[in-house]
Order: sequence, then structure tokens, then C-alpha cells
Amino acid sequence: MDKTIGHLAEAVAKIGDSATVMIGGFGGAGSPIELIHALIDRFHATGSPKNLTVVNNNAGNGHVGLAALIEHGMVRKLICSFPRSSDPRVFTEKYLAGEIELELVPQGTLAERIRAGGAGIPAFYTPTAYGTHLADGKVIAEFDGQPYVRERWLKADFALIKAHAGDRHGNLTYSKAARNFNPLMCMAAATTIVQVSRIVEPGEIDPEHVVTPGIFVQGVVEVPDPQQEEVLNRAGAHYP
Amino acid sequence: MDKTIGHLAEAVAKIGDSATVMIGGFGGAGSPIELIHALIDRFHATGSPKNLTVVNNNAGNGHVGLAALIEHGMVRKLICSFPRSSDPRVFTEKYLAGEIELELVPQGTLAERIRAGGAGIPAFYTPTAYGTHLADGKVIAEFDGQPYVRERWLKADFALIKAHAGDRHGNLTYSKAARNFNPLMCMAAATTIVQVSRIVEPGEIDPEHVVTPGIFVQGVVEVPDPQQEEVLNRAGAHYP
Amino acid sequence: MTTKLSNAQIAWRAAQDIADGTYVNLGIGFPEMVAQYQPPGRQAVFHTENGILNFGESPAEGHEDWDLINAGKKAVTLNAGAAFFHHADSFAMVRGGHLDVAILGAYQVAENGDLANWSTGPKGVPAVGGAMDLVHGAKRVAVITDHVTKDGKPKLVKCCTLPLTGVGCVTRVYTSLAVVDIKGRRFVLREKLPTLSLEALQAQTGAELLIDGPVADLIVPEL
Amino acid sequence: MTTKLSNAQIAWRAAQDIADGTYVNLGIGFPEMVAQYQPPGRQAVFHTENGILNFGESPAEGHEDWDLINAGKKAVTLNAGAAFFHHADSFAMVRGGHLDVAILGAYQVAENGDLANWSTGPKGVPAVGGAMDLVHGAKRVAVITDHVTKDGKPKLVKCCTLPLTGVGCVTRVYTSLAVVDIKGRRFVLREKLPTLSLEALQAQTGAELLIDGPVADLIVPEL
Repeated sequence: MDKTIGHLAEAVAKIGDSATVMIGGFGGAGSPIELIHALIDRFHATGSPKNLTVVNNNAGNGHVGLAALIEHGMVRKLICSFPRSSDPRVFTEKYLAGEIELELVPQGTLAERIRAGGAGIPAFYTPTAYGTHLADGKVIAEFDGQPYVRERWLKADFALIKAHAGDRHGNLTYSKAARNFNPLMCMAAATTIVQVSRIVEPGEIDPEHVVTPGIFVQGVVEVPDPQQEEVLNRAGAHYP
Repeated sequence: MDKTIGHLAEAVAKIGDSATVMIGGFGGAGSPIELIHALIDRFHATGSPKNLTVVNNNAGNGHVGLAALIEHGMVRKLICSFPRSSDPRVFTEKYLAGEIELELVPQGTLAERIRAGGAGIPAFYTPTAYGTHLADGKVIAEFDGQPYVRERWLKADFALIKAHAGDRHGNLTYSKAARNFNPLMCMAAATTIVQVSRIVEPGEIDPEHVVTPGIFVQGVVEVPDPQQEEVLNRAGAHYP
Repeated sequence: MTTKLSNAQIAWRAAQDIADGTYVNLGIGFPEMVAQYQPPGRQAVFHTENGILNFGESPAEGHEDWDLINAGKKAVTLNAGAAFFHHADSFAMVRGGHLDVAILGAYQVAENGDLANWSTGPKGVPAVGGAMDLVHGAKRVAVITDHVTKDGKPKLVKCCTLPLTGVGCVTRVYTSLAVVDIKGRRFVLREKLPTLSLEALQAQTGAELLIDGPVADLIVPEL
Repeated sequence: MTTKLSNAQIAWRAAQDIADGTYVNLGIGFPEMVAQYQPPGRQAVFHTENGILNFGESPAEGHEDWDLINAGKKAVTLNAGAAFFHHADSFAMVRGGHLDVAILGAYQVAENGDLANWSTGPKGVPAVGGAMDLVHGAKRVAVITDHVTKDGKPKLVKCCTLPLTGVGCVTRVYTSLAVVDIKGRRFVLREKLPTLSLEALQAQTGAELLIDGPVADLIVPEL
């Protein structure tokens, strides 16, 4: 079994127009910037993919990574919890111009919906958002005298993920708080593509320390010195 | 912060009559035999605790651990998925005599109900058991044209857990497949008591390798050379 | 002349349909034999629902580690690239559609794909384990079984009379006499023992066997 | 003479109620200041919903690790005994009742415990983050806030007029003028600045302040 992919371009080659794509990371931590940029490169070369629905906690920052994906007009809809950042201009302008749709989801509900998608749980109840605008139109039920909101699973055609080490079976570890949504998104996408800082031999990751077992991963591409969104933005970078 | 407890007797001292107790392990792997035996000792000395509701994947094997707890008449009800073993006599006889109540739950649903209890999810939908006797009387709903069964969370007053290493904050690692239900039960009990083979200093467990973060644990007791149910049963052991 | 396949031979036949790199869960007992008959050059990844991916063979006697067991509570070993995880993650793999195939035993399989494999009725102590979870989620749910019960009654039936494990879940059945797909709520015969007439096979089957395309000879080596 | 507490002083007061070994989540921004004012000999364990338990102070500038950030996306460090986990586990801690206290900012708090702290109305880009999750599950949900808005309007109100974050969730409010509990869907005054009359405090509060037991002087050091 060998899930490794030689090039970033090949890794993102199958993502089609109108696909739903989960993109890992919380802010810059765990954000697969190189995979996103490879997707932008493809769009420049071929006009595809476009009309994407993107799932991420945020809406990008500055003009790199997810912000650049939005800036290039590739995203039709964003499902996220916090579309603000230190420099949210790209999303804000498109949103206020009505050029991008937003589904706002509380952060814990977003995480749980993604997990549910990966775990075959089509719906669950949560206390979160009860009595607020974000529960408008949702099914409400009482359990043990308390009201709860019913939420649906969230699945995707693709997930683009950043991890630390990965082997050719797709077993993964993460770096610190860059773990965040990434193990959940690996579970919830039909095809999960992961950029790792280091490809290692099967067995090098102690079976006790595997965070994402390979069954949740379809492709692994090595990006040895991944860029950090925060560093790029402090340098005022634009992609491309 | 110091969650360590000096003695097994002290560790189980607060478990009262009629408590719901989750007991870790899948068969013998991860089964906190020493904690269970300490509970039996207390029952011998004081007549308490009795009328327990126990949650475990199984119903014990032979005459040690969970089987001994049942054999001593301390368990009123068992919530489990597979009450059979190589030597299930203890449970079988009590069950057929009507002396113990059984709630049979599919294994994955049992795990998910426990996780839901720990995660504040009062109910969820699963495809498992749809159309079978084990869905009798349960709410059925359709999502995307498929039928699902609604299941409720499972919580406990106490969890008795076996782990490998633990620090005084309650951070835990497990040994191989002895992990099984244990991290979930830690989450779902109001008071989680853990026997560990080794107490280590905070920081000795790499933050990347913590499986159960300390927030889910209330007490840690060291049992340096824990017994294995399988080994005891092959030797024909009875407790006490 | 082979009049019926042994359990080992049924397991061998099922193993031939498992591609390299497939994620597989084998039910407790008889289905575990399938792991022994992977064709050379193919390596499936075996999942056990108690929390291991990519476990290997049984250890030599006396070398068991009782923290390293499978769903049948038998000691196993690990292959390179194994991983441990808790039960909720394990059943996320099962229920979430991540397994390529689950191979299970059966008391009865109905032509609509219903499976009965957990209870023989109200007597005794009921026990379900992961059976009801495993029939949901795996991309392919296959059954391996003798074609008939010990007293000669069909196990492939029109409707299950025993308590169901799952509804419409089975897609292929490997028996001691034949390989049968379930398609459009009907049994479709794919392979049968060459020595067995279609009529004789039908006589031992509780629902009609459809012919839809060629029926191959079911040829399995002596094992 | 203190006419109102500074943000640092409000944070200091809230910190005095945090016992040793308490699991605490501090909202983004102003609530983060609470961590600086733990009394000597007490050490809370801080949770950040993006996936760290027991994080520590900010690193020195130039020493940031951008994989080691808090929910406000600021760089942090780790204390001994820290742990990383994914978002579903992190919000299990939040929703599942495992945190002892969450301390949050507010636009408005109503006497029935309703909280509005995520949206000032339909203009602009809405953003909620973890606010709606944090108000559920923590054993105690406290708010720290100026007693009135910048233009002098009460923030402690009869009914929230801004979009709600959560219903009946707040149990205690630390303001620039007072400490107020929410009990039986009413504001109960616990402490007030000694220089401030009850009438003057009531005049700046949008719902009745009940007196139920002694009202202590709210005394906070200069910071």
C-alpha cells in the first residue's frame, strides 16, 4: 500500500468544480497552505476548480492560503464559525457584495458535525445555539427537561489537511495545536489529501501515537518546510 | 493539583449503593481488576456498595474482576453488548434466575452513547440496529432517505479505569488495545478513578501523546503490576 | 470429487476477492480464517473493532500479550504501520463507511439482503457485540457460510425467521456450494461447484437463484 | 478615589474566585487578562478551545511558535502537564460539563441569565466562534464587563435586545462597579464599590438589583 503522491499539483488534480472541500486548520495553525496554493495554480492554468463550498473554522487572513482562494473567486460558499481575522478584507468585501454565501456555525457544533459526518451519525442534539438566531428553523427537542437543537452531519468530497509526520499507509501525527479540526476532517471527506512535513516508514510512528489512522487518508504528499500563514501575512505576502 | 490517591480502598470509598459505575476494558484488556477487587473488599467489610448498575462491554469471565463483582450479588443491572465469554457461568446463572437485569446494546452504539454522555450530546441517530429487536420502542427518523435509530447518551456516577501511565493532573496513556472503552468512560462519569501502572511527573507524558487529558479524571492510584484477567482465569482463580 | 467446500475453502474463496490495500473487518470465529488465504502479493489491512488497525498473525503460545487482542479476545501481533484507537473512533471507521469490506458469518441470509447472525431466539443469554454495527457502513458486506444448516435446512432464504442483525445489508454470500450476489433484492448466482447441478443447488436454497450473466465454476484448491 | 474599576481590576476581582486546580476557559480579549491575576499559591488549568489544556504565558516576541496558539490566535507556551487534542474532544470538554468556569465578555446580560456577546446586529460580517458553546456546559459561566456601555447605557438589562449567545446561562457578573449574581432569574447584588451609593448603582443598571444577604465592599488593589 502506497498512498504517497509525488507532487502538489497531482495531489489536488481531482478536485472538480462545485466540490465541497474541507480545509484543515484553525487560523494559520494546521492550514495546508501549499495544497491551497496548488489548487490556485490549477485554477490559473485551467479555470478549475470553481464554485467550491469550503468548510473551515475561519475565512482566511491577508492574501495567502484560504484568503487567496477566496480572492481568486473560486469559493461560492463558506461554512465556518469565525469569518474574522486581523486582515479579513478578502472575505468581508465579497460577502458584503453578495458574491459569497456564508453558513455560520458555532465552533463546537462545526467540529461535532464534521465528526458526525466521519462517524456515520446523520444527526445529533446539542444545547449550543438554543434560543439564538443560529437555531432558527432547526428541530428542537427536550431531553430530561432541557431543550436541544438538532444538527446534521457535515461531509465533504475532499479534505485538504496539514499534518506533521505521515507514512505511506496514511497514518498521521500533528504538530501541537495544529491538530485542531484536522483529524475530524480526515474522517469526513471521501478523499483526504494530506501534506506532511516528513514522510516516514510504516512503523516509525508508534502505534500508540498515531492520531489519524491511515484508513481515513487517501493521499500523502511531502512538503518539507511548510509556510506559516502568520509569517507570510506579517511579510505582507500575496499569492501568487 | 494532585489527584493521586494512596490506596485502592480509598480510591473506591465513595461509590455508594445504587450507583451507576462504568468499568473499563474489553474482556480482560484494560479491565481495572484491582479497583474492582477493592470494591468487593469494601462490600465484604461493610455490605456496600450494592444494587449497582454496571456499564461494560462484557459480563465478566470466570470468577475474578467483573465476574466476581456479579457473583457477590453487588450488581442489579448490566448495560453491555456481549455478555458471553469462555466462562460466563456467573452472569448466565444470575440472568436466567432473573436476579440481574440486562440492557443489551450494540457495541458501537454503546461506545457512542458513552462518548455522547461525555460530550454533552443527549441523543444521536445511528443506522445500527434499525429493523432489529434492539430498536424496539426507539424513535426512528429518516435522513436523506435512510432510516436511523435515535439513541440516548449514557452517563455514570463513577468510572473505574485501567491505564498505563498517569500524572497527578490525571493525564493518561494506555497500553495497546487496552485503550478500548476507557478514554470514553473517563469522559462520561462524574467521578473517574484510574489505576495506572506508573505515576509519572507532569510533563513526562509528551503533550502530543496524552490520550486522556486530566480534565476527565478525578483520581489516580498506582498499581504497579496489574493482574490480567486472562492469566487469572487460566489459573482458575476465584476472588477473594 | 468435491461435494462441498470446507470452511477453509470457503474462506479461501472469499479471500480471492480482497484487493491489495483493502480495509477489512473479519467477524469473530470462522471469518477470521479469511486472513490466512490472501493471494501472494496482496496485503489487506485488518481492522478489529476493539481498537487496532493492521494487526497481524497470532503470537506463538506463551508469547501472548493480553493487552494486544482482537475482537474475539484472541492474542494478535502488529504489522508495521499499525495504530491503536478507542472504541468510538473504531466504530466511526465501521459506521462511517471507511471499511472496504466486512466478512461475517450467518445463520440466515434473505434474498433482500437481510442478515440474521446474532441470535437463535429468545432462549439463553442474548449477546450482540459489534455485529449490528458491522453490517452498516462497510462498502461491501459479505457472508461466508455453509450453504445449509447442520440439519440440512437452507440458510439462504426468502425471509429470515431468526432475529435480524441488519436490514438489506448483505451484498455477496460465499457458501460451501456457491457464490451468490444480492442484487435488486434477489439472489443472483455467480459461481457454483462444477459437480453440482443447478437443480440440486436450487433444491438446497430457500429462495429462487436468478441467472444474470455467466455462472462460473467454483474451483478451490485442496487446503 | 475609585469611581470605577479598570479592566485589569475587574479581571483581578474575577481571578480571586478561581480556586486552585480549577479548569478555566477565558474568552478571547479582555477575559484573557484574568490569567495574570491568580492569587499566589493557586494554579488554575487553562483550556483553550482550539485544543490545548494547561497552556501558559505568551512567549517573548520573536520566539512564537505559530502551531502553539490560543483561541484568539495568539502564541502561547505550555505548562508541565499540558495536553493537545482535536476540536471534537475540546468541545466535549466544553459541552460535556467538564470545565469549572468560563469567563466571558458581554454586550448585555439579562436578569434571567441570558447573554448577548457575539453580534451587535445584522450589519457587517457575523462571527460566532466558540461563544455559543462556551455558555453551555461549564459549571459556572461568569461575565466580566464594564457596568455600562461607552455611551452610558446599562449592560445589565431586563431583557437582551441584541442577538442572544445563550439562554439563562450566566451565573455571576463582575463589572466595573459591582459583583452581581443571577439567582432565580434576578440580579442579586453581592459587592459594590464602597464609594458608590446603592441608588447610584441602581440608576446605571437596567433591572432591579435585589439585596439578599450582605453586600460587601468591592475593594481591588491599584494595578
